[in-house]
Amino acid sequence: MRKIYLDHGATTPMRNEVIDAMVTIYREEFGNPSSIHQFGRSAKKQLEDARAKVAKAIGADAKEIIFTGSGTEADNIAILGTARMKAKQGKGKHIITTTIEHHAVLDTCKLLEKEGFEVTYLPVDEHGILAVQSVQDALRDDTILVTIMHANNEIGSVQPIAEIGQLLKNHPAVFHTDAVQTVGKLAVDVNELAVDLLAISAHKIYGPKGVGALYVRKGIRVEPLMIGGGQERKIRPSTENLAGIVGLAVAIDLAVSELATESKRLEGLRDKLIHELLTKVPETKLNGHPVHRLPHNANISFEYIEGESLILSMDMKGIAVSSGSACTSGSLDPSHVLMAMGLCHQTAHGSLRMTLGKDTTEEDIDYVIAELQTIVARLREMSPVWEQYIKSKA
Amino acid sequence: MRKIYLDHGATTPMRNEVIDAMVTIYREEFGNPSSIHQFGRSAKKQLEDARAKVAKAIGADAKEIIFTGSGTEADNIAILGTARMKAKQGKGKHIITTTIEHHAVLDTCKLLEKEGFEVTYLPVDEHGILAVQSVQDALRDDTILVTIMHANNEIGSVQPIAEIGQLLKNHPAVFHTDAVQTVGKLAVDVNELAVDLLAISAHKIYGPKGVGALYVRKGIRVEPLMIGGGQERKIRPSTENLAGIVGLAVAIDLAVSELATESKRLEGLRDKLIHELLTKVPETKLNGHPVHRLPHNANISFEYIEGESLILSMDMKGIAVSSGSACTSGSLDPSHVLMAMGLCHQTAHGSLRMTLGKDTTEEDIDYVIAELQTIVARLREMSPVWEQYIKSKA
Amino acid sequence: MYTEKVMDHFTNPRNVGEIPDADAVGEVGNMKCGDIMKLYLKITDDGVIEDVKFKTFGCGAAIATSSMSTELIKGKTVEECLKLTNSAIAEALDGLPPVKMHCSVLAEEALKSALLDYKKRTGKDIPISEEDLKGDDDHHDHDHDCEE
Ligand SMILES: Cc1ncc(COP(=O)(O)O)c(C=O)c1O
Ligand SMILES: Cc1ncc(COP(=O)(O)O)c(C=O)c1O
Ligand code: FES
Ligand code: FES
Repeated sequence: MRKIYLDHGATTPMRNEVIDAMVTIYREEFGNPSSIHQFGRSAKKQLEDARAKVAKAIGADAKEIIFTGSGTEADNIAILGTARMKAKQGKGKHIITTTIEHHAVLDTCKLLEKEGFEVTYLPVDEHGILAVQSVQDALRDDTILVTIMHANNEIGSVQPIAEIGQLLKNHPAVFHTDAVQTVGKLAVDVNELAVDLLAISAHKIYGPKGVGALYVRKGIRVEPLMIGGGQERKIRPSTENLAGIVGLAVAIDLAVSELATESKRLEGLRDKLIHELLTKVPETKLNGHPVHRLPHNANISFEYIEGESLILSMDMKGIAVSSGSACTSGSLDPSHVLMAMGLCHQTAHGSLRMTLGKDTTEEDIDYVIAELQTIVARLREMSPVWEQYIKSKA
Repeated sequence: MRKIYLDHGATTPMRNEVIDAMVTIYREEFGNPSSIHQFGRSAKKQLEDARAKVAKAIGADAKEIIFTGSGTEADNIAILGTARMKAKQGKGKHIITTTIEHHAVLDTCKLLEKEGFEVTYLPVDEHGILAVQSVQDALRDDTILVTIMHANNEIGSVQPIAEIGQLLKNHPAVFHTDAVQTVGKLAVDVNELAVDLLAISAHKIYGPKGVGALYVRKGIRVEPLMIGGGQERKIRPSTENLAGIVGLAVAIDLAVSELATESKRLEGLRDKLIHELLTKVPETKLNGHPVHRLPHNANISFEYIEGESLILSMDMKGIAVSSGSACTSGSLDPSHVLMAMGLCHQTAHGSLRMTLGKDTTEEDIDYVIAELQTIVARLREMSPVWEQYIKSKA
Repeated sequence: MYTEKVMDHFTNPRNVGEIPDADAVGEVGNMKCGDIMKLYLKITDDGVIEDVKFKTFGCGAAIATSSMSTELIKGKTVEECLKLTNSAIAEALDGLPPVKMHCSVLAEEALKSALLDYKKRTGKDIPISEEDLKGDDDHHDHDHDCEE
């Protein structure tokens, strides 16, 4: 059977170039970068080369990159680290974020509420886009942190980060963006975006799982999450995952260099997928913004059917998709992102996220379009809600 | 030039078996274990197989293993997670540890002191061993956590964890041990040791850097360090580093199966190294316990010379050793472990840690013994302190 | 972490040893990091450093800066030697890691201590006093913030 992976938003396969670079490290550079002997010094050099590469990819200085164990950890250091640092300095306890953040941001903000911080959750419009003005309106003298994701992992909508960054230039609040979904897919430059902190994860760009990075603008200080040795300027102690870090560097370097052509190609495929599904399958609806969206993301609601049975049915045909973020697939709640955009429970439940990748071909897209039509028809035939709807129309 | 790596206490080269297993995952199992489609389910199965293997290696149940991003993180979750959980429950604020813990434990305890916890740092004897009775004496009704390392990373002394575990069976305090240096080198069984929490790191046993595990006994609850998705029972959210986790499982499995023969071999080489150096080089002293020590660890003080110049000189001869833990090599302070054992500044500064590994041969040891004699003689000739000592003897 | 020049002077230190009939001897130590340097000078009547030898107990940077300082002062006048700073010694070695800068202070101070000894022995009017040797502790502060 054909296998079509359309879940690149959840994670991506590793590039061969990344595997090769990592295996070289595994075989030849096993030293601890903190050791002063030749094995250590050689590892240290690899570490700093990787740091320079990652920095370059986002227009930062190498000194501004902190490697972490995941995108989640980068987000947590950014948010908890800023809040706790500012609290220590007595700078205020107000935080601004949105209702559609990834759990690594949203739930961290909720934890801070329990610790005595006050959080404003800004709503988004029906396309999942935040109004710059709403940030302006929510800003207070005691706002210490604004954390807004660059693009959403479920619906792909891209936020006006650069405009918000400009706005915040006149305010002391630290500005963090979760760019886990955008690095390597959209142009990401920390100065153009005018952010102070920015989170990256390697496994979304054909790199290894378990490696992330946090951009920390010069002059910005954060409290560490964990304590130990002096690695990563004490912000992230632990013996460095050198192979993983090199894997991230190779992956980001390749992704950025191919970005222009690849994102155009993905957009073409994505738009075909969206257009054909919306026209060929009745009672469907695109979630997220039609234009300001990630080049590889299609999120569509199929009314009157339930997401899990849709995903399982597609899986039987070899097509891997998801209904939201993978990390909440254990939960039965409908996506908080779709609910925040005003979808009703039922529509939110019947939504599908298809995220394309570098190996996705036009044939794949054609196959998915064809199979989905059959599957949706079959599931609707089984659905009492569909039956009711048809009768109401008759 | 010959290259002899005697710094296995800092980190180890990867085993080929580990690399191969990881590359297979990289190539074939890229799914997100949280995804419900076939790619995700297949990854999930690999994850749970790895968990079972790690659990088996330490006599635990698979449900009791939480994968982390490092040994440091495992220690931090254990200590901060227990302290914060107990504080929330109003159970008391007293913690017991030792003066010779790794920074991941020691500095975390110091942080907790700032957060209002009270920490008792138990001293060790001149061999770096803790008296069981001192734990008994320090225990209070409000003691919530006892954290004592299984074996020390610098001097190799092995603590009487099982006895302390027995003692604590009658006390509600949670018992954590940092077993980063012992897993795969000594028999480690969580029930024999009677611990509630136990930290592991893969890169000390020929596995990958950036992967650790925390054993959490059934019924013990800890607060997470970071917040995000539901992975690892919410104790450690982040998309799982599947390849790294499989690497840890393969490494621990091999280490445990070879433990009996390999530790005997290492002890033989270690004892030869120690014995010849102590007899052939004047004014030397073994640090740590002569018997209750890690099979691969030799830590020797060379009076009247300074550690860094000793390490650099050995490095020029292709021999990699260290003076303490690698993660503090950025610091100029003498090792806190040696100081805690009562060594004076100068003697502590002139100490060398040599940690043997699976590829260390008898020829390596002979070469090191020969080279070290020349190097020590040369450095002493340059040393005004040695000059003074010789004159005082004359 | 060390430059090639540092490693060269560390591996092949110049002018190691003692001068039994030295005209001046300086010894300084910094017990914080446990380093000691002893410097011997042979000085001509018109105040030129004719010969110099050292012994150092210390790290790679301490040994390399000791060695380099002996090269820098050999053949110089006492007055010229007074102007030698630790940063000049470090520079001559193509730099030192920031955490190791204080090690070069050891060499500067050993020299000053020797010159003070020379002043005391000869009664010559050399612009140096005990004050200059107070060993301004700032240099020895061990910065653990790895901010680079
Ligand atoms: C005793 C001990 N605990 C904890 C650690 C930290 O482990 P990791 O480097 O995986 O964070 C180490 C080694 O660095 C260690 O030797
Ligand atoms: C927007 C966003 N932020 C954060 C994360 C977390 O990254 P990681 O899985 O590396 O922890 C993800 C993906 O899981 C994501 O999509
Ligand atoms: S019926 Fe299965 S999730 Fe509701
Ligand atoms: S002289 Fe003290 S560390 Fe170099």
